[in-house]
Amino acid sequence: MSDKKGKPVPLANEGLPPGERGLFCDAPPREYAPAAKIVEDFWNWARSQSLWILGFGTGCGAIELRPLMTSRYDMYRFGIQPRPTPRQSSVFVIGGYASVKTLKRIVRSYEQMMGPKFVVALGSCTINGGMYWDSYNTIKRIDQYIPVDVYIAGCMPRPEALLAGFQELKRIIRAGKAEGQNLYARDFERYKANQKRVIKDWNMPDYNW
Amino acid sequence: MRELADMLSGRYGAREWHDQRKDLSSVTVDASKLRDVLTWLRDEAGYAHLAFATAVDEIERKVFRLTYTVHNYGTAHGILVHCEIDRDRPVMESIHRLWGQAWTYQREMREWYGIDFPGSPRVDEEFVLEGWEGPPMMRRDFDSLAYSDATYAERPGRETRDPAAYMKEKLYPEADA
Amino acid sequence: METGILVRVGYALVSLFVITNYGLLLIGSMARISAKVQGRVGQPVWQPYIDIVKSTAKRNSIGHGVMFYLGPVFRLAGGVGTYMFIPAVYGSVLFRNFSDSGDLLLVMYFIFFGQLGMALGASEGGHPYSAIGVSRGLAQMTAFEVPFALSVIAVAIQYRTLDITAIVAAQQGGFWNWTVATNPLAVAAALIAFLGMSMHNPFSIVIAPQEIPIGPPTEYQSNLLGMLQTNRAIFNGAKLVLYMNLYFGGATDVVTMVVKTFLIYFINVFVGQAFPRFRVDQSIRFFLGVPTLIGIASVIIAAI
Amino acid sequence: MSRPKTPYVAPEERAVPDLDSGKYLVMWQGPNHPGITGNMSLRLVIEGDSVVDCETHVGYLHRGFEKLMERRLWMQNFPLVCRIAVPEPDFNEYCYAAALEELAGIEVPDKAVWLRTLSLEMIRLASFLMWIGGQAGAFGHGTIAQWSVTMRDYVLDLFEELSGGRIYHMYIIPGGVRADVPPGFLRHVLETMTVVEQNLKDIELVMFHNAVMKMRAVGLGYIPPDWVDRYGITGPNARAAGFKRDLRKDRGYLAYPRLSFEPVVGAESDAFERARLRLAEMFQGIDLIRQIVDFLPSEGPFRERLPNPLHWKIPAGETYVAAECTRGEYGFYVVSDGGDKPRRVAVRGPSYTHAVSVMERLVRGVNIADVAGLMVSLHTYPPEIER
Repeated sequence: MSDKKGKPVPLANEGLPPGERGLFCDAPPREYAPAAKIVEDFWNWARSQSLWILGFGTGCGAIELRPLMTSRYDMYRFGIQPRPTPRQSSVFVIGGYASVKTLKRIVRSYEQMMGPKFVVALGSCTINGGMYWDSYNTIKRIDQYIPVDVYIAGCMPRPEALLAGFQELKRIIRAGKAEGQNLYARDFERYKANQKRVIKDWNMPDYNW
Repeated sequence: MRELADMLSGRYGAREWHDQRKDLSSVTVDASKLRDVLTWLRDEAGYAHLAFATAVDEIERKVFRLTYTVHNYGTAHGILVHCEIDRDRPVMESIHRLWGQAWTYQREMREWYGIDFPGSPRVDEEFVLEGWEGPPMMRRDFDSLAYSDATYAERPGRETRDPAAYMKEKLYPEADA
Repeated sequence: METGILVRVGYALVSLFVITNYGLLLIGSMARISAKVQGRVGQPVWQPYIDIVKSTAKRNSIGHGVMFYLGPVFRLAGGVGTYMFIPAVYGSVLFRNFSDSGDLLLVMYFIFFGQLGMALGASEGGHPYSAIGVSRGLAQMTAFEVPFALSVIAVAIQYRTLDITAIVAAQQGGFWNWTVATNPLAVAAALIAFLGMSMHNPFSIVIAPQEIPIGPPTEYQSNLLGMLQTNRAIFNGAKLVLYMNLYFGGATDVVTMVVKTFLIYFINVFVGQAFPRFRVDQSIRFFLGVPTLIGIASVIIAAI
Repeated sequence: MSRPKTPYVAPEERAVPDLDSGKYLVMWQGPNHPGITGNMSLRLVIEGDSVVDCETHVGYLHRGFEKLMERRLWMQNFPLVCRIAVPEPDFNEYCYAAALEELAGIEVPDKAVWLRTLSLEMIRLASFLMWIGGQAGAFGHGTIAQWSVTMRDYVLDLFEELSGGRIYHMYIIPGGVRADVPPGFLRHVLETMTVVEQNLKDIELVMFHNAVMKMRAVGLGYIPPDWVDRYGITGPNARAAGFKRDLRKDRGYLAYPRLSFEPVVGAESDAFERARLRLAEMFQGIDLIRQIVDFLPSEGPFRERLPNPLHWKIPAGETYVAAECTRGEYGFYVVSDGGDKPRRVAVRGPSYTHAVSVMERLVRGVNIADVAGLMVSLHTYPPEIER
């Protein structure tokens, strides 16, 4: 916030002051080839059975995560549990509409997550803007900015729908199709361009993990 | 209520007293007298609770109409105090010393309508928006849909219809014929 | 003492393998018991295994310097070291570990060695929550150290030795020889310290998700996190075995060990589900109050 | 137990700490933080373990409701308003509907009045159940959150039966309510109330007779009584400071004048007192729901006929309708210029004062461990700040 009024912050990490260079990565993300078939299958099974959700309630969909965590729907049964830090979590649940201000945090949190990472987007508003199609502050398609694995439609999706969505995510992971991290690395330029088009005061480094 | 209305008009030249309900009235004062009126209402008349403050864009008359809502818990009566300021030079006196929460409302009006409140804390900081480059977005001449279409990518396949025409077409197709 | 050193190393590895699995299953089953208190079904018992495999299977990982990598290594070394110098099952060759080489003071040193190593590593991560978590952890550690140390002193005075095997040997022969029967005050002080040591509520101030999510391990990810999770299982097992040996008469076979340690760990869950979390100053004040007095009393009783 | 009070900091005296001195640490709490309610962030300046300065940053959930409403027909706005405050959408619906009825001069049938009251009381209970889980969770007691959120789910089941929606009910529409009670519904309400009451007693036992909880919450976030008017504090936060202010009594809207209840008033004004007061209000809410079920007329219309909503024009005018929600005074200020769309709709959420100005003052001198608990004890909800 403080550097907003001052000089424009250089975008690429080469321009960072020397003191801050060490805080950020200085290489663009790269794609990771999957391991040998049988190993990767086993790992994918483990990944699908241990989904750690980043505890970041980005929108009103977060209110249905509470019942999901608690005893009525109990997502722990399926190996899903919340995790407060992006470094350790593997699933990012976009809880509905994302305002531009939140999108900035979403991008940052997403990039800080360790791969393979998965994104579940809740609600109609992440798919095509939903109810806020003419709002000046909410984006309409979240998949323009980060890769999305599963959409759960509804306003808002019920906990049962969320559970079904997570089962679908597990199926995708086990089939080895949830390669959001590699997609992001492959189309890094495009995603960054999209993000910068929307986030007008881009005051963070490009590689911020 | 009558005597309060008389008192306000006598002391501060308030006008257009209107009783909307038995527990809600509205009154209009000059912008230069607003702080005095609010101070008097707060300290002398028992209207100690500021419920909210907001602005309405009267683009046709080229003014912003500000509304300060004060409430008296003793008599369970609220007053909407209005004042009007020029839309082209929107500057208003700050009341952040009267109520501890007033500065947030003023910050909001500064960002949403572009009304300046000199001296109000953090009034020039962004409030809910970040990196906003367009005009103050709650003004009537800001078109939200055009901005949204120009800025945010849309997923193809979404159609927007006029509800009246669509209903007519779907439910009463014979009405046209 | 006639077994060769290589055979003993092999035995120790087997013993380590057993305690790792036992620790993981213990964590899993305790999570399930907590879930029952909360009216849930809870995660599968084998969930900790999957979590570790998943953490290890992460594709990329971020480092913050040499110390950052060494943090989990120190932690794991602390866990393994603690376990290696405790006889897990009294009289068993397989589960003897290296208990004849060190004594109680060495084990106590290892318990805190891991914490200190983690403190160095986590601070390197640069996250403010890590730093706060580390300072909280060290502060609380010094606090619960006092009743625990007093209790250990009482035990040492009582049995006139610091050798864990000798302490276990002295407690054989029925319930009335256990420390819990001969010096209950020492056990009380030690169990309260144990609550702090295992960081369940109300002493979960180090990882406190609602306050400093989640303390020292905030920046740890991927295989480093997997290492921390493995250590958690070993370290828990080691502490439980130590407590069993010191206060509950040790175990002569694996089944007794499992039953006793399970019940000791159960106290944690029992307390943890019923209380909120202390603030850090309240926690320190708590440990330096009644538990310390109990510890002093136990030393006096043991001395006279 | 003695109650130490947090030191009083005069509101205007905001000493800006010298960040370059190296004595302080700037820490962001939120938006990605489990200890924050909703999606907002606090910029804390801490010295050692205590907070020296705090700035709130809101706007992560700004959707521009008030602008969108100006672009939609009066009736099209109706599905929009409930989305402003997610845990208790019914207060939005009621305030908006009541403002429209007042401007358009529509009388609501008696049965609709009772059903509206029932809906508001049920959502009040649900919201409080969510809150008590959050309050216990903020102090690290996850068990209570597990119990109470499930109880809330049972109340949401009732809403599903009544309106078809779990979170967003869109039940209170201008002119009345959207549907009559389904058969057997009232029996389900009473059964659920029995279950919830039983569970609340358990929660009271575990949470309010808990030594550690008392150590944490007693004396935390003391609001001096003279702040109440100065900062526009309303609802349970004001009542815990000793003010007998409850819009249900003061304004006497809906069926509340016909129900027998007394506002719960506290005195100590700290986090523990506020929690206890809200618990008492939950028991009171259960009692009110039972009264409403008793009084609910079985016959009669539940909705007034409205003009064609696509061409509905409302006469020019302005009004401000407030209701007592769980957090305090919830109000809608509606201005009509005589057209088919509103000229201006402004929402007054109680969190506007509680989460921004009051929070910034109260948090000074508080241990960082208590920031989350303090924030939850004010019962704030960000979407109604930024809309």
